[in-house]
Amino acid sequence: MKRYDLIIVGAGPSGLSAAIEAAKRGLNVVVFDENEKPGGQLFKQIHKFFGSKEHRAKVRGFVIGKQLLDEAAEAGVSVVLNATVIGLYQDKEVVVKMGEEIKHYKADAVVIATGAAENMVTFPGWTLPGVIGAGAAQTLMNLHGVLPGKRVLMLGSGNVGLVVSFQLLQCGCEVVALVDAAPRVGGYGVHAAKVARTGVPFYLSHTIVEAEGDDCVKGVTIAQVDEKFDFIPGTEKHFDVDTICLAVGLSPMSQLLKMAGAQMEDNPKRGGQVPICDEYGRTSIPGVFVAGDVSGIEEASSAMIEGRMAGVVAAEYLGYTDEEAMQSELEELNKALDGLRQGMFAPKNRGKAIEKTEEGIDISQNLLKNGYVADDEIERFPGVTHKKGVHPVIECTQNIPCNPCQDACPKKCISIGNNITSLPIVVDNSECINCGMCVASCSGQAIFLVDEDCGDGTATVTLPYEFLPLPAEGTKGIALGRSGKEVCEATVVSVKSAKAFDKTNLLTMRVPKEYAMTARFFKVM
Amino acid sequence: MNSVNDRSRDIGPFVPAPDDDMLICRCEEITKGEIRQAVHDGMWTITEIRRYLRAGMGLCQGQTCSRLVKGIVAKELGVSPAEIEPATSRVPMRPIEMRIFANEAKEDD
Amino acid sequence: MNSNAEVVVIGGGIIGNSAAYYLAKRGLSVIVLEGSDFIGNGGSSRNGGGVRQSGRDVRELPLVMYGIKNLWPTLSEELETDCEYHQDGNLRLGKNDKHKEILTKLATNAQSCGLDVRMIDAAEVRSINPYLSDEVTCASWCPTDGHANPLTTTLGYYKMARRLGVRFISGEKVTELRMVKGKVRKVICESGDVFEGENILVAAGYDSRAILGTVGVDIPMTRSLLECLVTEAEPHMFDQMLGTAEADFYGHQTKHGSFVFGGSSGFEGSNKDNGTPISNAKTAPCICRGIMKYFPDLANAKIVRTWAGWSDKCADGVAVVGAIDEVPGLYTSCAMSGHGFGIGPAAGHQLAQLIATGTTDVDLSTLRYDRFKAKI
Amino acid sequence: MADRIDEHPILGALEKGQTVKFTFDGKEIEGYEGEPIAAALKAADVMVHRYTQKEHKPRGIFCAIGRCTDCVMIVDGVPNVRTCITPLKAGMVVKTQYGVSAEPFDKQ
Repeated sequence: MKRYDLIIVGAGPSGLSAAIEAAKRGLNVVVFDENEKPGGQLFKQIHKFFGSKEHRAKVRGFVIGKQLLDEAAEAGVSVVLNATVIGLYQDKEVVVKMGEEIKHYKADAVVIATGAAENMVTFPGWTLPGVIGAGAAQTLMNLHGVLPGKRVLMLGSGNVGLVVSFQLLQCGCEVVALVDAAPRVGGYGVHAAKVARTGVPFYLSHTIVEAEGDDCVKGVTIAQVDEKFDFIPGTEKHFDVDTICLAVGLSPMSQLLKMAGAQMEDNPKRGGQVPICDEYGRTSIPGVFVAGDVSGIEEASSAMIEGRMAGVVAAEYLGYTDEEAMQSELEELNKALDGLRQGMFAPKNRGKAIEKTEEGIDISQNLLKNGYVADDEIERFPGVTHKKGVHPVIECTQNIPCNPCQDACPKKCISIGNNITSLPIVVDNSECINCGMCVASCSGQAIFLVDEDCGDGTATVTLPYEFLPLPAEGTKGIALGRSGKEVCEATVVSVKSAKAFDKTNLLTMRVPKEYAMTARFFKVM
Repeated sequence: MNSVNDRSRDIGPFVPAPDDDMLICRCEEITKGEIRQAVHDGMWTITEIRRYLRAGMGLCQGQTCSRLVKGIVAKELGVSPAEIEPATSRVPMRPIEMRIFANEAKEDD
Repeated sequence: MNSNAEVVVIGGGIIGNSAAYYLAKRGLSVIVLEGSDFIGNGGSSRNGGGVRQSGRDVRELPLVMYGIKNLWPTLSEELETDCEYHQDGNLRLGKNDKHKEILTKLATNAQSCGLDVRMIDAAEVRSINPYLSDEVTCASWCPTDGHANPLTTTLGYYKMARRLGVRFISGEKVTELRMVKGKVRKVICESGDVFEGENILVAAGYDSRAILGTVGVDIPMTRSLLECLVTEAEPHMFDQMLGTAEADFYGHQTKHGSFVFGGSSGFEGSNKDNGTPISNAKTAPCICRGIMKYFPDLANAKIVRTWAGWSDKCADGVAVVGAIDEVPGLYTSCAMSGHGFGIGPAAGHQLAQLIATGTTDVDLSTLRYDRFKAKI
Repeated sequence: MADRIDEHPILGALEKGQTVKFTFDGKEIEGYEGEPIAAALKAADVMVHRYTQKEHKPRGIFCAIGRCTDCVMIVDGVPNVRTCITPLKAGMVVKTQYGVSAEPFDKQ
């Protein structure tokens, strides 16, 4: 039987990362993935990633996917696609379906990096065509170039629900509402804010009463829920939609491990049924390792580090690296992972209601309830300052591990400091040259360049704009506020697209100066 | 792993609920009411629910409904879902045509 | 909760559950102890669903015929559970003269017990089942055989027994039986729990050997790991139970539309396991190849699940069912040798009668525990 | 093909195979070779892929990655084909699946 040092199941961020580290250390590695394309969910992630440089921050997910593939190829990893691992048997025998046949392989070590599956909720009509998973929406629009629907209601305000809502808007769908039974937005505030300011209403403490339609979805009714998640009569709202998108969490896809006889546990903090493993992914079966969402739901950024860890420990297990070298490498990786596991959204804070930022500032309650920071709340955050001339206004109001903005400014106007989760501040007496790098580099699209008083009664606001068609200079339209409500008329002054902006166009609009601090989106008339 | 589970413990009577006709297992079209009734018939584990009702035994092998079924069974038994052991995972991970499963590549391939 | 009962049944499979049900129906108090976490977790849930008489050893034919005549036809109503019993015959298929010889011998033996089973030619085989490949040249045909759903049948007995007040405890692994004043009485469990029964029925598959051993009774048996698989639902094709002369595969199409097939790689007696009945990478492809030789039309049917189960194989290939006379109060039904499902309702029924009244409708003497004699 | 994204603000113009014709319940539809059958159907506004065995309820795309199997149809005579992961080829005959059959329930 053909034997490899290491067989990896799943060519997503963690699997590829594990493969790269292992192959670099001399292991003979093969990665099997059931999909036609590698990269797992990375190829559906078209937003810029958070984190710092070592986490590939501000690089878009699908680009990271390509980078990982290139690195894997360079390291000599063989990635086999359309290869479905149908079983993990005793003695680490892996049976793979490829084309019209099955193949048996043995491995001295196995890394399971099979990722996660979407959770579902039930409501009358949830089986109607038109009710789809958020992953399905991403697959259709980002991989296959097909609109998932024309009028969509999104259920779920976690990062997936928020990010996919934005993606739907980017490909021209109308998102009629973003609904969550929870009383607070679950995902990053910046993800919520960029959706809210386009005019998508948020309905927290609401959920779906019923999907309507005979053969497919024609409409949906939502209603408010009380603290026991029971509907409050009389609060029903109806929307005409053709698509209902469900983004209600993920569960580890750990079946292969259970099949192989690994000890499992039900761990709600990790998202469900997971193998019992140590911090580096060693399971109860010697030589079988795990990395990524399969061992606990997190972000792709942490999955990559977990993958690298698994690659390193697998290399040590098979004697390709010594224990000392492994320890020092793991220490480094631990630091990187630790960096990501900080802030309000850290795994340790899951489910906790956080009232204040690390700086002691009250969290915007409006952001949590409606998806945007209210105009009267925004001034209390350190990135929001006022001065003459163009200057950055950083509407970053939650502690998340992310710092590309501080490196983006060639004039060092923005500072986060050593603590990666700190809120960015505008450095006193710094000189903004209106280059726009900060706007384009902010993964949360939370930085604006504002000239509050152009001297003629107007102000200019430069905002990140990732929609088509790009409005031409001189286009008249409406400026929308943070809430997505119309605030004033606006005219496009310029639209800048540069390679360094990586598809984030900088749209500058002119508004009456009293709206300088409230106008945050441009809508073509 | 084995834990003593006395199936005579009183879990109260089956009380019909308004959402009993909610479909839970999409593949085999099993409703919430059927699952709840099965618990009262003694099917206290996901494995027994599967064998008795086919919930989670369809084409998707329970990938969509297992979490939902678990929640329903746990609620009916008055325990936390974490205490309910999920069903065993079985080969193949994805449905596979008989002719392909039968077609093992030669050793030297 | 009372830990004493008139009968303590060890093993929550189809035999334990059916015996418990029939005992409770007769008014006896019963406790059932299941070692695993799940009711019906051994061979009862892992077999191919055959309810057959043809191909059986003449020693056990009377018991299985009793069940098919008296119990199976009304079982779904009795258990208020769809047991999916189909009595549409059994085709045991052959492809060559050697197969014909094996099949003819089996048929002749069964006829001597009064069973309607006969050899048929290729044309008649195809008139019964038009989907069979041209390779099939003969078969034995037993029109009163059939199949049922092992999962719902086993759990249906459990449901009804529980409804009649039988106390079931799962995860309760029995380690030892103890004598009290010349009778078997105490049942000691791994958990430390102790149960007492006026009568004790051991129906725990291969584990019965170790349990019976604690009171000095040994039934010569081995266990082998048999494997099955199931396809997705397919359009309805046929209702017969199928087997082959060489036992490459056996199975049927279920009411659901899926096909359940068991089969063999030839390594069943020596396959490795990890302490649980685990599938072997070699077996399912073998079963698939076996099936396709007989049913080319099923080549595109998708396999959705495979599983394995231990079969407790008796040294002489036939079950042990009845009272263990030398240990008063002790009964067993074990070493079922892969025939336990079809025979299960009858075994449970007759054991219940035996325990309750001391008599049986079917003569069980050929299935006695002490029938094993050395070769010379 | 109105439901196609011709140009995406981030992904640009997606690379597609050549245009091919196939039939859905006898009606000719165009799609791109190699894309999932389900994507081609979705772009042509086909929502219902099958009706279920027990309740005869409509189903369509749900997970789009080959897991949930809700989108199965009869493709070239074979039932239960997961259209979301089966590449489209010219001339494919795709039919709504009723239970496990191509025949509507009243004709089964």
